[in-house]
Amino acid sequence: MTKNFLLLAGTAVLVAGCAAPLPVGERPKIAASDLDQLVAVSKRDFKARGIAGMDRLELDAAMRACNLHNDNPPREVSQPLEEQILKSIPFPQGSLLGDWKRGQRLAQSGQGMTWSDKPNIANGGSCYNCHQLSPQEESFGTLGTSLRNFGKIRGTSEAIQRYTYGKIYNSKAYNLCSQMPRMGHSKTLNEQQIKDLTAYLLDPNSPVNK
Amino acid sequence: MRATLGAGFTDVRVLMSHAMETGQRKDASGKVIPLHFIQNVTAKLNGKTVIEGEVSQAVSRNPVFSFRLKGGQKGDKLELSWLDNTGVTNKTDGTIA
Amino acid sequence: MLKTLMGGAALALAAALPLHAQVDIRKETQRWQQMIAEGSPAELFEIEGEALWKKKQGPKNVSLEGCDLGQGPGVVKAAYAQLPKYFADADRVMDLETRLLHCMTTLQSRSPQDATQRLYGNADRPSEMELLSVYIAGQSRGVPMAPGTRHVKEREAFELGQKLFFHRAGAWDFSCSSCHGEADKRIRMQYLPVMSQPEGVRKIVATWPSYLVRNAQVKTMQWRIWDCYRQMRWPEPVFGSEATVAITQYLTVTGQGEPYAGPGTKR
Amino acid sequence: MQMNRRKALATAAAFGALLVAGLLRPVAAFAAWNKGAFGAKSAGDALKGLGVANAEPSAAIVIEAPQIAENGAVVPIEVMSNIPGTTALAVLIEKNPFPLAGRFEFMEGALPFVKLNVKMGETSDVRVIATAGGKHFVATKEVKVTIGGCGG
Repeated sequence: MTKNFLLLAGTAVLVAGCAAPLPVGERPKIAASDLDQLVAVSKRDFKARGIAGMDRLELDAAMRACNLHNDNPPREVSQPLEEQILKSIPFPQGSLLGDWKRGQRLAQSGQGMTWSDKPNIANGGSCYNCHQLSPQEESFGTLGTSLRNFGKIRGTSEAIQRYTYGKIYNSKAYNLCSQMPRMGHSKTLNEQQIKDLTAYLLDPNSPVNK
Repeated sequence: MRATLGAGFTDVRVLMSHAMETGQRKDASGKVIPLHFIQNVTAKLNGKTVIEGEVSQAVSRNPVFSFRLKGGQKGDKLELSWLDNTGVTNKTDGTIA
Repeated sequence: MLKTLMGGAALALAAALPLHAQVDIRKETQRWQQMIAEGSPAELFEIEGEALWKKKQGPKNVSLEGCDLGQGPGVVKAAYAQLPKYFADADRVMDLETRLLHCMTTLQSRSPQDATQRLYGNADRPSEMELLSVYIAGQSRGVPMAPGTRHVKEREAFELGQKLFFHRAGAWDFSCSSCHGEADKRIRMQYLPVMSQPEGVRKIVATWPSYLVRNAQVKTMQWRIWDCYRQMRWPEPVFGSEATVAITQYLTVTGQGEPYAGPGTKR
Repeated sequence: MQMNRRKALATAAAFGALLVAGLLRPVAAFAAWNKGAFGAKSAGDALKGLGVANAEPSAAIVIEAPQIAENGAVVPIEVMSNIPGTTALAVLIEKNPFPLAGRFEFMEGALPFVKLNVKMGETSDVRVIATAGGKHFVATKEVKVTIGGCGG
């Protein structure tokens, strides 16, 4: 597949006369063949470095579907995948609420998972990069929704704990093409860390809910 | 250095290449990089000192200063010099354009 | 040191009154951006870059002054504003950095290893690539950005870049669009330009390469893309690869027409 | 040092300005650096070191600085005094480990104006002292230093 594409690219010719305007500002439609091309190009033009291996360029069923449908796949595509992903989340037994204070530090830290990070550093959750949480932290991103009063609004029932833990572990279980990284699935955060973040979001004593 | 006539004054902008080390930074091997910064900046107009500045390590790396001189005429001679904490000194001359 | 600075910032903010109530964050950060651009030391690096452009190097002991950046051998005036473009001698689309590498390995007969051994410099010693790039880019000040769009390969590069821009992969499933796809969004307190739209990307392509105040370094567009992919948790893009040039081509074509106003000064 | 001199000279050349070779000049050509004031760890001690007491608040000191800096490595600060007879301006960053960042004396021929870039470790008041006719005046402005980008 890779070879094929490369050969094709090698046979280009000059455009004669005036060419149609390039589709500036548009979002391109991605066919299955385009996706194969993009995977091939990324495997050719990127290289493994440090902890960032080439396996990161492989697309699983979820990311394939999102890339093919501009992050908006039809329900018949997304629903079975979401159900499948939800079943794959290894929910721990018992309470899912860890220590909100540790969770706060995780929410603040944006480190980990890049090729310049050492393998055994403590990864952060990068939460504040995209979300508002505690009113005391003014430097928060807005790519994600505000999580201010997350637990105050929802309570701490078992169902809410499961949803919160599951969403952090693998956001794609609830919204296939969510832009939020799959923190547990990608092995960015471990079980205890996700519990701590769940507590940060739900614990009534957490500044998120004050 | 760039010196241009403004509305009733001459704008003088000067760039300096200097690390302005705070003495708190560490190099790749973990060794503390010693304090190294410009301490004095002097501006002279036609040979006469018009500004004498003293600065600290808080000035940013590769310092950029702007000053304003009264009046000033095209062709007037400007001289900017600095001295750092290790005794290194440097001088730039220019004319008002 | 930088890390310490940032840690301190978080604590200080925590103690302050609600910032959103007091000031227009967007307006004030733009004012900071404008003020650092006015007091920019980027020119210091242009001068060093010019000296390197004229420095005789390599087995043939020749300078890069005979390098054809697209406007004829040795022409640096307005060359950067017309890149990326297709080069017949290499039969591919090249951005500035890729073309400079080409000239180092052909004109100067340097080995690819020699030319690429230190692509990214540091505050104490910028790389040859970085210094050359700021010098050459500076020679396009005021010239509207006009990358090549007529050759089939230039068009293919645009289309590949456009698709790559939206392609999600990496450990965190990010594409360029994850952060640069929606208007008025921020990471932490920094507003993100929408790079897929002309109004979002025009000023961006017209100000790289740039001096970054956070580490006191001059950096090129290749670096910008490389560091984005690092933070996207992808593997490392190969310097000057077709994919990186395609993204630059896509962004530059999208932002074409903007008079070049760099080398810029950025956070 | 060689490098520095070459860069400074080349800069002058780039703007078509006349240039003269840099010379190693005797230290005596510069005023003594006020070690006491610059080495002070509080703004109060720094002011003592400068001999400033009872500075009077003045709206005639104009501090032009962004209210938010996305990075503390470069915070541009422009200071101007409209107080007649101003002969000196001092800039202090209250929360820096060594608050005094700079002090400038303006002789006949210079306007009491300076623009410089400073490092700020954290959100802080910027305090400016103007000296005119042997009296001292003060104005302050807060600059918030924030976390930008992907959290470092």
